Amino acid sequence: MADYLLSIMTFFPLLGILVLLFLPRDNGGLLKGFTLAVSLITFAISLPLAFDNVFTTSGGMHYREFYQWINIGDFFQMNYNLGVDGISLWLVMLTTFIVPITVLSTWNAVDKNIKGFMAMLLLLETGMLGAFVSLDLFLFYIFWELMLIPMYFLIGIWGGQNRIYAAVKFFIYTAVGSLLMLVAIIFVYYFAVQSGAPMNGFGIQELYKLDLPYNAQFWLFLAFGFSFAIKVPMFPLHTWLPDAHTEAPTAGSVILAAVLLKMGTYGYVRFAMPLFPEALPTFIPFLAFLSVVGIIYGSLVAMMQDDIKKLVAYSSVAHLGFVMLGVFSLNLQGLAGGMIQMINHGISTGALFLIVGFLYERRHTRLITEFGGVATKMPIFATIFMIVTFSSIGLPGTNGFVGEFLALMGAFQSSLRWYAVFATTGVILAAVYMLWVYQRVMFGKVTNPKNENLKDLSVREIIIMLPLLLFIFWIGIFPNTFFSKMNPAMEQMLIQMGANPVAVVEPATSETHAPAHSATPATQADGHK
Amino acid sequence: MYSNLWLIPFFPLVGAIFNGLFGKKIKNEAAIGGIATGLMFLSFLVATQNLFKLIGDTEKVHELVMASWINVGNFQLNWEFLLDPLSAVMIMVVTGVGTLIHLYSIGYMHGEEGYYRFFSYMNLFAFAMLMLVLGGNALVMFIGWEGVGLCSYLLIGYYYEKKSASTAANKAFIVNRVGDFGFLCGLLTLFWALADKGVWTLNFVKIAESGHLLESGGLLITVVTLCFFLGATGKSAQIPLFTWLPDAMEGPTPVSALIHAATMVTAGVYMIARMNGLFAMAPATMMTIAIVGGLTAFFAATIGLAQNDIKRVLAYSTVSQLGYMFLAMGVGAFSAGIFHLMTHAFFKACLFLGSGSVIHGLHHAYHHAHLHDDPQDMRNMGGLRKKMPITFITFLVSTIAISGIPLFSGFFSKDEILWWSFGSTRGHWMLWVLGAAAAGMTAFYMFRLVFMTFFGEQKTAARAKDHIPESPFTITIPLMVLGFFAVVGGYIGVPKILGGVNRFDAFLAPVFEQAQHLNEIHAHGTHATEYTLMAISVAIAIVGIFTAWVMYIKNPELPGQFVAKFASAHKVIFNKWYIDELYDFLFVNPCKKIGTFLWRGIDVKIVDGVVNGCAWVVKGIGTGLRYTQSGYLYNYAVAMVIGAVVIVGYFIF
Amino acid sequence: MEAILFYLTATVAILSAFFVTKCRNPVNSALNLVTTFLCLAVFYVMLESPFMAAIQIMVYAGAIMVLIVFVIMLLNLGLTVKTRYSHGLATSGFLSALVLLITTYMVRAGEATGIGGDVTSEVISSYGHTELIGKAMFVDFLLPFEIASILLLVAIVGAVILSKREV
Amino acid sequence: MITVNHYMLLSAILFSIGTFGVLTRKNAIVIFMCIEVMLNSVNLTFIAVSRHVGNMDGQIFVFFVMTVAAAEAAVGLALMIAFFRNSDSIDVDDFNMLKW
Amino acid sequence: MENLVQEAIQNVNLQAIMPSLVLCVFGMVLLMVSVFSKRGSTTHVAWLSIVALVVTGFVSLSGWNNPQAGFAGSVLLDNFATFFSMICLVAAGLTILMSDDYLRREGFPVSEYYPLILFTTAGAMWMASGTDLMTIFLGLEVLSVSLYVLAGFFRTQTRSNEAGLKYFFLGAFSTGFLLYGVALLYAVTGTTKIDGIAAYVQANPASAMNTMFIAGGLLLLVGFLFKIAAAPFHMWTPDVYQGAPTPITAFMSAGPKAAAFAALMRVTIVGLEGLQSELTALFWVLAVLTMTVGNFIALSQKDLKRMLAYSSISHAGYAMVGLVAWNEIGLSAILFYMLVYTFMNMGAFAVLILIGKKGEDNLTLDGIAGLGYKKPILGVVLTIFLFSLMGLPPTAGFIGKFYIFSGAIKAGYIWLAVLGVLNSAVSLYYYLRVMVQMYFKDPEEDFSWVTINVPTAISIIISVVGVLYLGIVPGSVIQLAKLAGF
Repeated sequence: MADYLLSIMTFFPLLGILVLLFLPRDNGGLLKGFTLAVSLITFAISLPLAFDNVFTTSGGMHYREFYQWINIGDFFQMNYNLGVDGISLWLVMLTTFIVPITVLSTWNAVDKNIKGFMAMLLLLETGMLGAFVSLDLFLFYIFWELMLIPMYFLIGIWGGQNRIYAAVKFFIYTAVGSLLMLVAIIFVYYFAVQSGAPMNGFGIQELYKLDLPYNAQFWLFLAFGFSFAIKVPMFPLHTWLPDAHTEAPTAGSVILAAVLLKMGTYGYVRFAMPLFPEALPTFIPFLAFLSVVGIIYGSLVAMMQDDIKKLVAYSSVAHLGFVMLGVFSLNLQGLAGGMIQMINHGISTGALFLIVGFLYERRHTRLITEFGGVATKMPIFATIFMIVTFSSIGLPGTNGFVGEFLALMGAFQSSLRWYAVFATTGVILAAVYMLWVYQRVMFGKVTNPKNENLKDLSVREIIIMLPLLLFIFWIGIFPNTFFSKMNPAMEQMLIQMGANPVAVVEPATSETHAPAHSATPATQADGHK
Repeated sequence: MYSNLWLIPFFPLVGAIFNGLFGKKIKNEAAIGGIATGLMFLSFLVATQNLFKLIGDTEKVHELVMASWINVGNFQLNWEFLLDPLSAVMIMVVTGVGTLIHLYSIGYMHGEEGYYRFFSYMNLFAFAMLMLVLGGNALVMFIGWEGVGLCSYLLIGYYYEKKSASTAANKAFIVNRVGDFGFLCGLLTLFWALADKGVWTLNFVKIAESGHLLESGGLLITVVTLCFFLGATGKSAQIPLFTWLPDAMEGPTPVSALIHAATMVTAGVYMIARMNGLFAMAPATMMTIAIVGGLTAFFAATIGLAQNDIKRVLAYSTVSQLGYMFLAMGVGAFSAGIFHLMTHAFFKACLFLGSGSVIHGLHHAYHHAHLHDDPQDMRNMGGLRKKMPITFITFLVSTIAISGIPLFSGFFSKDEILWWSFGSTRGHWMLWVLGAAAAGMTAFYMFRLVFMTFFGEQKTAARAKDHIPESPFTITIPLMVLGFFAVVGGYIGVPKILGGVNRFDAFLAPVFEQAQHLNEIHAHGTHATEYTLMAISVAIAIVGIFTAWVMYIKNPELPGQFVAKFASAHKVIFNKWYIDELYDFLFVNPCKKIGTFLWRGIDVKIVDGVVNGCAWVVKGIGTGLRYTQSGYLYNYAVAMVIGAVVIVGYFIF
Repeated sequence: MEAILFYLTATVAILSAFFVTKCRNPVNSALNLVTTFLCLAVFYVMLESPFMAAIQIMVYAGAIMVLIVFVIMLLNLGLTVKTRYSHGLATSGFLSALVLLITTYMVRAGEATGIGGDVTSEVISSYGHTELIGKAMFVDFLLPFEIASILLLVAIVGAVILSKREV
Repeated sequence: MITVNHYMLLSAILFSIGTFGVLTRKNAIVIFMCIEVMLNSVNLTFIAVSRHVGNMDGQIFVFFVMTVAAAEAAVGLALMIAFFRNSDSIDVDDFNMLKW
Repeated sequence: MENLVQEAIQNVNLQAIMPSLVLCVFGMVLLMVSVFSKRGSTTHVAWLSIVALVVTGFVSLSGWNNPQAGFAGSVLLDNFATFFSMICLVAAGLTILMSDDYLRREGFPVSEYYPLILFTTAGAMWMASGTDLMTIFLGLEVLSVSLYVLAGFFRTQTRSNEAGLKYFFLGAFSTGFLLYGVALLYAVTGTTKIDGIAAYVQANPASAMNTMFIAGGLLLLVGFLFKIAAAPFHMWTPDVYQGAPTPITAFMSAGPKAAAFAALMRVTIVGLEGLQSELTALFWVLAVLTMTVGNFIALSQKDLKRMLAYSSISHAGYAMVGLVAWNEIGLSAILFYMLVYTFMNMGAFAVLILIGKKGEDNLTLDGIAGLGYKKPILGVVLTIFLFSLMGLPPTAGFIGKFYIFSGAIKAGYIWLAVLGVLNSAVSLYYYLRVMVQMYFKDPEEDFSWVTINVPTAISIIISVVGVLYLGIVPGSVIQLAKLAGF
């Protein structure tokens, strides 16, 4: 089981689709229940990863799976090359964790073509998981593109008024970036082949060891970075996001926010930065600048939105700015902050989208002006919304704070100090837009008669939110659960990025270095089996 | 030894969670209030026990590590508590005053919707505040720091159906966040600065130990401390971030007493005191703090002169008194500042609760008479001393205390601050002037308040006049206790010059002495000077009281004439120097405008415009090219010939 | 002598080719085309390829032209000459001039370097052109020849299908 | 002395004239005839070059070009007739149902 | 005379032409059969021609890894030719499968249709296997003449007439250029054999500078570029594709195009190696131009057949990238790409055939609104084909593009690859629009006329399987393409 864990996990949803196709199309409950079961089983399959202590000691790849897939001699080789390390671990967990929640959230929201919807959700899950566990650039690219398709349909078929525009925009926007990345991937491969470096298909671990000339790294980083920047999205490549989020059905928005955006940031951490470390210093000021602009810009624009969902969408731009800033600070604190902020954003913004979804299901509008005084009618909802709001603001004790703080801390310790100062203003702005919207929606008297009969959250809806709330506090209070498994991998990654992870002072941390180095030959051996 | 320290914040947390989750089910108000108050009292008991233990202990600084929190590389952060004399004083104030206010609330909040919610928030606040003061490192402190902001937000917005309440709540939180921005910047810069020297820590004790690694008076330390100070101004309502506090009076009165008088707003003072070692190393910052504190004391007092809302007067008074504390911090009188913090907690809480009692009574009366007059407007009051004797007496006592009349607690603390501001190595006589002027005004407007409320004719509408009751015991008992402390609270810190031993100073000495010593901060001057200054300040206070008596008792037409004469000045003061409007003009409106511009202008038009423009151009080119496909054979043949000619021609020529 | 014949015939060929493009009446064009074909036949003779000259006349001038004229007559096009029978004169003229420029330049600048084959005038006169053609066709180019038969088959079938009246 | 270049030049001229005709004429049959002119010019080149080179390949090629011309003529004229039946015209400007 | 016959027989190598021979024999037999069969009954001819194609397929495959030359160097049946022959056979097979019902629906059940397709395929095979320009030329003509007929096959429909005529005129016109090119090459090298030309240039490097040689080579290419519909010789494509009977459109976009690529590749790579630098520059420009023109114009198309026509132009552009690369990967990628393209494009056309009404006026974007709901299976397969055409994994189209661009990048043509992928990004838009109509719009019609007949269904299934198989486990076929490449 453990040997094939990643494959089973990745393709289990696909298996689910096969069964799903033969279920009667009219029985919505059965379809949803089945999908929920599939996603829960997938989650269960992935659970051993979260409890595996091997990640705390070694930053290398674990749960490796390696098969030759396409091998055309001197043309190219692609391998089915899976593995997971501390960096992808929690993103995998986040994915398997969030999908059942989204399935639950569709219970009343989706009534059109349920079978298709569920199939798309499961397909999306396979795509996301595959992208996180791929160690072969080619395989990664396939999963990366595979995610696009179900998301396109989710937005386009089950979306709102302007869904077609949003879906097509989403698709083409992201595809432009990823196609350029494809060129870069191919280039790296042939460069490596021609340089005679030991290769293992498009395996990134071998590609990490490449010594590309600066000029090539520059362009390659540009291509990779561009693609990932669109996905993140970084200013000014973000305009697909508000549209996609606003039009997508709740489940789509949640997954988009929680996982799909992480593909971009993950891509930076896993591919763009460690593969092209020499180009990194050239780009970092620029990218950090964009991140900071994203934080401030996203916040200011979010502030003035009249559609709650759009507001949350723009807030994502700001949040991911923190992630990127942390990652670009190239030290352990910043990277850890960025990584945990990815999870946080997934949880908090996912929860916000669910919350907007709850409102939308009840009132079929998301305009802030349509609401007001909802707190009187929906006290439980108000409480949950409040907690999530503060998590999103980054109140200490909630998850948001840990991520933001570490990201900023990392940035302050790096050359990005001045950027970080400006980024910190995002802390103020986040409070401004979130509290303002909260006030306008929840507080005040019920002025709109349509809000008189709002029902508070149902048990199902509370169940959806509870796990998210749990993690909001868990990460806020015991983030070490996560850091302990991320640290070794992050250190190794930072070394790969050409950065000194920490000025090693205490002997305690130098111990964790040792396995990081020794893991390298082990993985090399894996590659040639 | 001090391993039960965690219980102090833990009890209120339990109360908060319990009431928050199950309060709605419990219909019994007494049970809800009782649980909350009881848990606060338990916490108070533990705090007292620890205080006495600490007093008896020779080792004055104790850390308690609970668990590891964030552990990333060299950055290792724990959940840890710190008990030293400073935090001991703070926990006593918080739990003590907190318990009383909880008790008070049981009666005061009677019949309110969301009773459980109120107590849950109050307990949560107590928890946060205790985390703030007990936090062993800057981040645990920051949890409390933001936590009190959150609770303040929740409690100000308690009447969330009122627009003004929720707006005030937002304002409070957001302005606090501006301060937090400073705090975070300071913290992160400090961390980096220390990490640069090889010390990876946010632990207060370690920071204090390694503060000397930084250049004293250098740019770095100045920036760090200024950032921290910005944080403090936010939390403690100093210039320029004081505007939220008067608005915060939208919350229920116990909230004002607890949060916006006794505890939360003093967090900034506490924080500076906590980091005194760093601040002492940055004279420029210290001077800034002193000036800002002095100015705040002065300006808030001027605004207080003209307000008619009973709670707003108290709010400006609070701002003004906080200004004193900052003045103290700025001139290096750390223990004096903390001393004033404590005495202020007693008398200001008492004042707020007293005003709450008045409001409660009037509200009751209006309710009875079906009137909708504003129960907080002093112009509707008057002559209440007979109706509410206990309230009146405790209120009067506290007013005397705040005015700085000798033998009352406020006198000792305020006077020590004034003395330091004059005589400290970091002081200046102008600071003293500011402080003294503020003291005079304080005496004036506080007595104006007393006179308007309790003396003279009853101006309450006739129907309600006779229905003003004295408040119930749950309200008056806390009043009496606090009134008692407002009188005697000062005696633990009687200065040497008045024959005391200043036990308070001595108790806090381990925290501040080293920094004061290292940076040569001490007050110097002859006893004569000190006596003179003391006399002057007392005189000023008495003049203030007398003026108030003249204007509001003896000759009630005078204020009207006065206002008429200085109409414009009064208008400025009445409208709080137009600070709110200024901020709206400077920050709020531009932000909104920029936001709208960024969205409608940049985002939609330019950024998205470029994207859609690309699509449009591509499509346009496509449509254009499409018309080359004319359907006429001739054109196709021409294209082919052109193609062939160009291809062949290019390569053969 | 040869030169005179060449230039004379060339002039005629060019003129008649030009008239193919210029005559309003398609029948006239067709007749001019026949003239061109005949001129080319003359050249073929000059180039010692009598067999080619013969089939030029038979296949081209005979069969194909007859077919064309037949169709012209069938469609009665001779009488339905429109007022504007040509268009794009400027563009076409310019382009054709360019084509002319390029082709002539190419011929003049380039060089027909392929020489040294074994078929010389002597060989032709001793074997006879027809035999040489036959030999080349059935020995060296048998396959193309067979393909040509398929081509003709396809053309016949196609023509039949396309011009049938009913399905 | 008439060299192969003379023939090739002549062929080039004829080729251009053919092109000109294809480009200018509207009548489909005339266009077809102009294409025949082009093919014939190529034939001339082939035969001239064939003699110049001294092998028979070019001549054979001409032979096949003629075959092709015949086949195309058959099919092309059949198409024209079919078109004419439907739209009563073989003006190429009337081939404009399909465009853009 | 005896001698001559002997000599002639020596040159004959039937094995080298066996597949096309089988096909032609079958074609002629089928012509006879159609003469004697009842009017309007074509099904048996269709199935017989399928049999013919299968038999030919086996015959072809038996020649794998067993190169056969013959007819005095006129033909070489090597792996390259076999691979392309297989593509053409597949294309022809799929065409025939989707034709039968279609012809009946459109009221043209004429059984000569099938032999013509077989002859076309035979012509395509000669193009792929010809090593003498004469063979290639005649193969091309067999192919073209049949296609002229097939394009204008619906002789009572003006649209079909027009398509046939346009194709005919432009085809004949381009033949003129091609022949002129051959003549010039012949003038310079004295031979029409491809390897002869190459050998001559090798021996006389100076002739690569000979304007006649350059012009001849380029004019020859013009003829082929016309067939593969490369810009600016592409302009016939949309009109002809739109007007021709849909199965023929599908066929033209796959089989003959592949054959033209085969000829083009053999001529350029083997024969015109001396012009490599010029030709790569030319192909570079033309590839970009072709894909850009195709994609950009397709954006504003409403008619699905016409849109796919433009898309096929752009795909020709992608395939040309492999020629620019001029290396083993790029060239074998063309083989692979043409195979992939056959499956995905013909599959898409097959779906269109099924959903078309008589006359096919409903094959517009608006006409397929809500198709995905009314006919879910057709919707899904069309979606798969469209994703493949877009080049998204895990479909064959992705692998094809990857393979092609790999060649270009390996050869250092990074900007070409970038322009290529940007182009395919543009192309996403119009493919997505089809899906938008299918899934994001509510159905306006009930598509009740759509009946799924077995042969077309088989062709769709084959295409889907092909697209997915080549998309997920393409290794073995890429291996074959590698062996087949030069």
